[in-house]
Amino acid sequence: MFNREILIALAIFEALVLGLGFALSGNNYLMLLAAQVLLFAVFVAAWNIIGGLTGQLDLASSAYMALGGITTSLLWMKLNVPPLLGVFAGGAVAMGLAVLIGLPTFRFGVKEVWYALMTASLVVILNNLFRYTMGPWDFYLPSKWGLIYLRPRTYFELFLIIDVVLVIVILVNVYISNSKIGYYLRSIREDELASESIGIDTRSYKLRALAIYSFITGAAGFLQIVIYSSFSYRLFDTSQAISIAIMGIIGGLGSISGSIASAVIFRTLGEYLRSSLGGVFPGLDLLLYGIMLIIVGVLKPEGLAGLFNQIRRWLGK
Amino acid sequence: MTPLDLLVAAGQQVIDGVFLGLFYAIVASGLALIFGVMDIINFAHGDLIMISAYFTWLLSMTLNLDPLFSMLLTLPILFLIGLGIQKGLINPVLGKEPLIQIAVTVGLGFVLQNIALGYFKAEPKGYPAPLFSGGFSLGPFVIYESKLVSAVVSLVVLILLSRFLAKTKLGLAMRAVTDDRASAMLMGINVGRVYLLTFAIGMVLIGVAAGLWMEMGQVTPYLGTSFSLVSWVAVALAGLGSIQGLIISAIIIGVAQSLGSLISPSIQMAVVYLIFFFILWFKPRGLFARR
Amino acid sequence: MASKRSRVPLIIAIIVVIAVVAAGLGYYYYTSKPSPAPTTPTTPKIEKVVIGIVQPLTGNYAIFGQEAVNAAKLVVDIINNELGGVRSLGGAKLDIVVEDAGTSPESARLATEKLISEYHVPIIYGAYISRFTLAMGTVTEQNKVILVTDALVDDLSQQGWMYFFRVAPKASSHGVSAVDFVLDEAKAHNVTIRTAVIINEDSIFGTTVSNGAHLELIKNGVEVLAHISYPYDITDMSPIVDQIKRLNPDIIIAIPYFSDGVLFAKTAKAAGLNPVFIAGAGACGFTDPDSIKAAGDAVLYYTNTYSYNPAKPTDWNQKLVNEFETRYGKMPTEAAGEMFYSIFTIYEALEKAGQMFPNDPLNPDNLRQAFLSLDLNESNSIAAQLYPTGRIKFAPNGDNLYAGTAVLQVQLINGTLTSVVVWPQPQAGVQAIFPRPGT
Amino acid sequence: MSGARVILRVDGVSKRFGGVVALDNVSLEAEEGGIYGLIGPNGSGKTTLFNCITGVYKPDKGRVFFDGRDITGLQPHVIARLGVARTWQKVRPFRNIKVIDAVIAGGLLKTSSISEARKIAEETLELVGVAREEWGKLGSEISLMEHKLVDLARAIATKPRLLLLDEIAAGLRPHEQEKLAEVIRRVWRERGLTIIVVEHVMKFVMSLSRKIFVLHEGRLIAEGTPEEIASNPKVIEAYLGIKPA
Repeated sequence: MFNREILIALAIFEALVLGLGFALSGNNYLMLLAAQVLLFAVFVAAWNIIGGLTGQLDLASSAYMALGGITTSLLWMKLNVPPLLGVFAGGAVAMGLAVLIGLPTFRFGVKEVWYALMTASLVVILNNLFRYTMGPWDFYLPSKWGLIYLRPRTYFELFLIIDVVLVIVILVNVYISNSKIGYYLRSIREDELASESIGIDTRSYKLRALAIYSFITGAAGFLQIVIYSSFSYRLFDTSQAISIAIMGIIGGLGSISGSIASAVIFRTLGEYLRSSLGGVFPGLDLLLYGIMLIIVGVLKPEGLAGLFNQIRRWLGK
Repeated sequence: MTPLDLLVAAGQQVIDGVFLGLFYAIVASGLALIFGVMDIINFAHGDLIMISAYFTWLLSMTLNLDPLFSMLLTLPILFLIGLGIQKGLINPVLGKEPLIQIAVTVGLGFVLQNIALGYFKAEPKGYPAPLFSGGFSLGPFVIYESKLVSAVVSLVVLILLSRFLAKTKLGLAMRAVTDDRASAMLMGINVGRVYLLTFAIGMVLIGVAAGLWMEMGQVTPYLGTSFSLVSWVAVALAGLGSIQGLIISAIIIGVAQSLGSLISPSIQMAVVYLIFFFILWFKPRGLFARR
Repeated sequence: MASKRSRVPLIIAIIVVIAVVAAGLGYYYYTSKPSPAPTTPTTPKIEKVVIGIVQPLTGNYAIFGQEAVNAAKLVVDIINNELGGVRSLGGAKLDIVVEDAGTSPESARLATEKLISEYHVPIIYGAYISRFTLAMGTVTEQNKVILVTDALVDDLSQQGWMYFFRVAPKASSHGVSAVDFVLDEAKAHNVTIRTAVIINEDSIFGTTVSNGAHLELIKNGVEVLAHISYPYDITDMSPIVDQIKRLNPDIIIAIPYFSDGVLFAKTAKAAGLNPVFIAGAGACGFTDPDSIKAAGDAVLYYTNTYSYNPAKPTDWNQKLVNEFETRYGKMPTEAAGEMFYSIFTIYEALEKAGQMFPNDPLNPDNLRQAFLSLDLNESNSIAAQLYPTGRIKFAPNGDNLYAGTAVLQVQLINGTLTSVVVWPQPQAGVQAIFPRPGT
Repeated sequence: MSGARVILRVDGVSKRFGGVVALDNVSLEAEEGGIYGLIGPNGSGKTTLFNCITGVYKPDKGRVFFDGRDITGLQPHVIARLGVARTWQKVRPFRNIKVIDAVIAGGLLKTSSISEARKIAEETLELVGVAREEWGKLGSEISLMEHKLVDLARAIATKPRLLLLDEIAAGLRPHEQEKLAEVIRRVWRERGLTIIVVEHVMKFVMSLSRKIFVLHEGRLIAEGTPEEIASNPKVIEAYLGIKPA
């Protein structure tokens, strides 16, 4: 499962992340940014399971994130369930919804753009329904801090928590990728009919991928709420879901290193552009972001992973 | 409310919904055509409408011309722009994975939105006194001239489009490509040329939708998002290959949205998407698919 | 499989990680313990005071943020060049650093952290949208930075924040003012108002304003036939207008955003909707120059409550309006107006802090004292000359005790549609047109 | 060959699409260990029959029995698990996975261990004659012929008892077709499985099969040895005007 190269790569990655974390720990701004970047990487890495490995263009990441996060928060606020436990319930609720969507969807072979649109409209539907029931208000987390609430006082500790989650998600990805389910999911991504004919129960495997992805996203959703320290129906955000999928695509489908790299690079770059150019030229950051998407899409569809491979080959020769 | 009141209320919403639906049909037609013929997943559709609406507005204001007429001037320009976009952006991603197409078109959407924001700023732009801005009563119902006109114009354009697809050589070629790309190539159809013209014609339809919108409302850089998903929902309901199907689907959406607002305007779009959701659940090929 | 191969590189990698962790932890605990963020420069001579400005410069609200930033630049230039900076601080100049609030509370919060971490600003102004401001407030409180806001939602002053001030009138008072204005005029014109319909876009702001209006209507014995919320990006207003038409209320209180306001006015006109009066509250979509341009005479006779009175006949207000128009080619609207009086209030607070605490004027607690001790009126302050009610004094929760709005109405003056102030004191030569002609 | 047990029995299968009858009451039997040909002009229903056997389509009428068990209407992956493997007329290219990984996915049907599946995949690739240096290439980097071989290897890696090859030679040059026929014969010899080859290139089938079925317009019009088929007037009539191979 976890061969030497992968473990070493992960160790080096962690050394970099932690080293960076310590170096930045004096600067609240950069620390908060780093925590957000890592959390974004968590969502993209989770998406990689359904989008990258399985090839289902899922645009409902923010729905699972919001649903899981809100569930965890409400369990804490109403029933006093500490979020350290509550996140599992949050993940389970998100997974429940996902499976409910996945069962009929995968039976009828809803694919490609239709699956994308179906999941995108799921976000809109939940957004509207939650707005209808919660109203426009923001709901604040209780003023309690501590590890069992997954709510540390400093950004640095939050960064460490998110880093742990990221490592877990990476390990899950690696595990899946190198085991039977991973081979099957990649086969499904390439061709569902051919996969069926070699004995793969495509519907069941797609459901499994969806369940794992939605569980992780739902459980990690609470961390997003911790960063906001409040929640509202606005967490069901179409553009957030789209950008998570896009990061996964740019990273290179199915490549865990690529998707994490693209999450980190693009999220950091986006913040840099917002803060350095947003005030001077409104919208320039998003404009450049769009141009980059086009360039990557047109010229380098294998994404960053393709670039990595090219560099690797070039170094090898 | 008495039952009669309720009936009148519902009747009014159905009338509004049908007009809205016919407008949605023209909004979605460009997407349906491009998606059908070229199999391109275009997430920038709404943003193309948005940018075309700015064109219309600009012409209307500088020439002091009603959007319905200035629209006619924008159409040839949009045709040319369509050729350009197809050559530069769409051609390279033809036949690529859907995800890549989505990435590129989402990128195009970002670019268009922020060019509009930079150039036109965020204020809504509208033509202050369109020709058809009044209304009249029909029994207990109100008829909005602008909506009536947009419904009629879009119906006429769609009928023309359907004639074009059925009668002209190019139209037949486009249909052949929609039905079976491989056979169309074997039949000697120049698929590349068909694609080019399809996108350009799609842009013209987008221009018509934008012009009609400027007769009714205002444009902001973020108008596109309102139209993108609705267009896709219409295409999903209709399935590919039938303009009548598209019109009926769009009317279903318009009426659903309009009736949904009786419950609460805040969730009217949720009603539309719920219908979409269930259709995909149970009839993933759409209601009127030909293939 | 891997287990049979050499483990040496793996062990090395693990050692590297542990070393980094250990070194980092040591560094972290060594450096982080005594670190109250130094917001006050220790040098006695203050060259300049940097004010952080967080405004939405992208996204749907960019229009307001852009105008506010323009206004800030103008005001700061005037303070520095014409008033000689903050005199009690030895003529220290004001400087502004602008950050885009982006499109989410997340980015607003990042922007705030950046201003504090990298510019050590003592005062931040922002961020128009209440959700963004809430996210900022948790940061500014923690870091003891003064937050002056142009976000109007009532909640903000109910968070128990110490370093929070709001000169502008809060949201619910917009709703109250709109109702009071209509009922005042109705009384003056002997019109009886029995029924009303409220419509609002369903953001926190729209909902808060509309709730204020709702309560005020009930208090005055007006029956609210319907209270309809809708999303601000609505593209079809006719279902709502149809519904109002069937209910046939005496008045409509509308709290739209921008595009939806124009859309409502156009649709209402087409439907022939003509109640006794249509009053907007916090409704830029009715009276702002850009919406008049887009809506044409559809918005004729519509009114709107305004956090700022551009027609206020005080010297300083006329001067600012003129200079704004000369520099940017358009009338200042609410976003600019709030910036005008808020920056001048900050300026007066800085003057006060220099007088009260000459040794440490920028200490957050001293600054807070200076803000709280302000009592401004039109004769002693520029800020008050710019404010609709002409008085500014802060309650302990940071709200202006004398907050109030003006009411603007779109009228046809010399053949052009113009917004004029009609309430509480109409501007020279103008009167509210009430009820709507033709009713 | 006679006397062996029947592994596949198709019993009166019909399938229509809209108004078009694709299969009309087709019945045939295949004995274990045999190698069969299924021929017929374009559109005669060969692929439809394969699809009915492998569960891609559900027949409107009739039943399919595999090894005595009724498999009519089962899902494709269930049928594959029972031991029916197939290849596809149009190559279904995998672009973004490696040759070896594609075949491993096939091998995983009978084992959950990646290393065992890898062993199976390596044996199979060697059996069908894909050069070792091709194994690490991505699907987008190999030739059509190689794709056909990998497709075949992937099917064989599932360790099937019945292998259905749907126009596997289509699009190949004559010398490649010969090579492919040789590979198929080798697989048949070494693995002892039952093979049915669909083809409209008659020469390819004739050289391979012991027994041939002929479909025309959805009906089975003849069956017999290659020599019998070649002289059958019905078959000649059906093929007249069509490309004589």
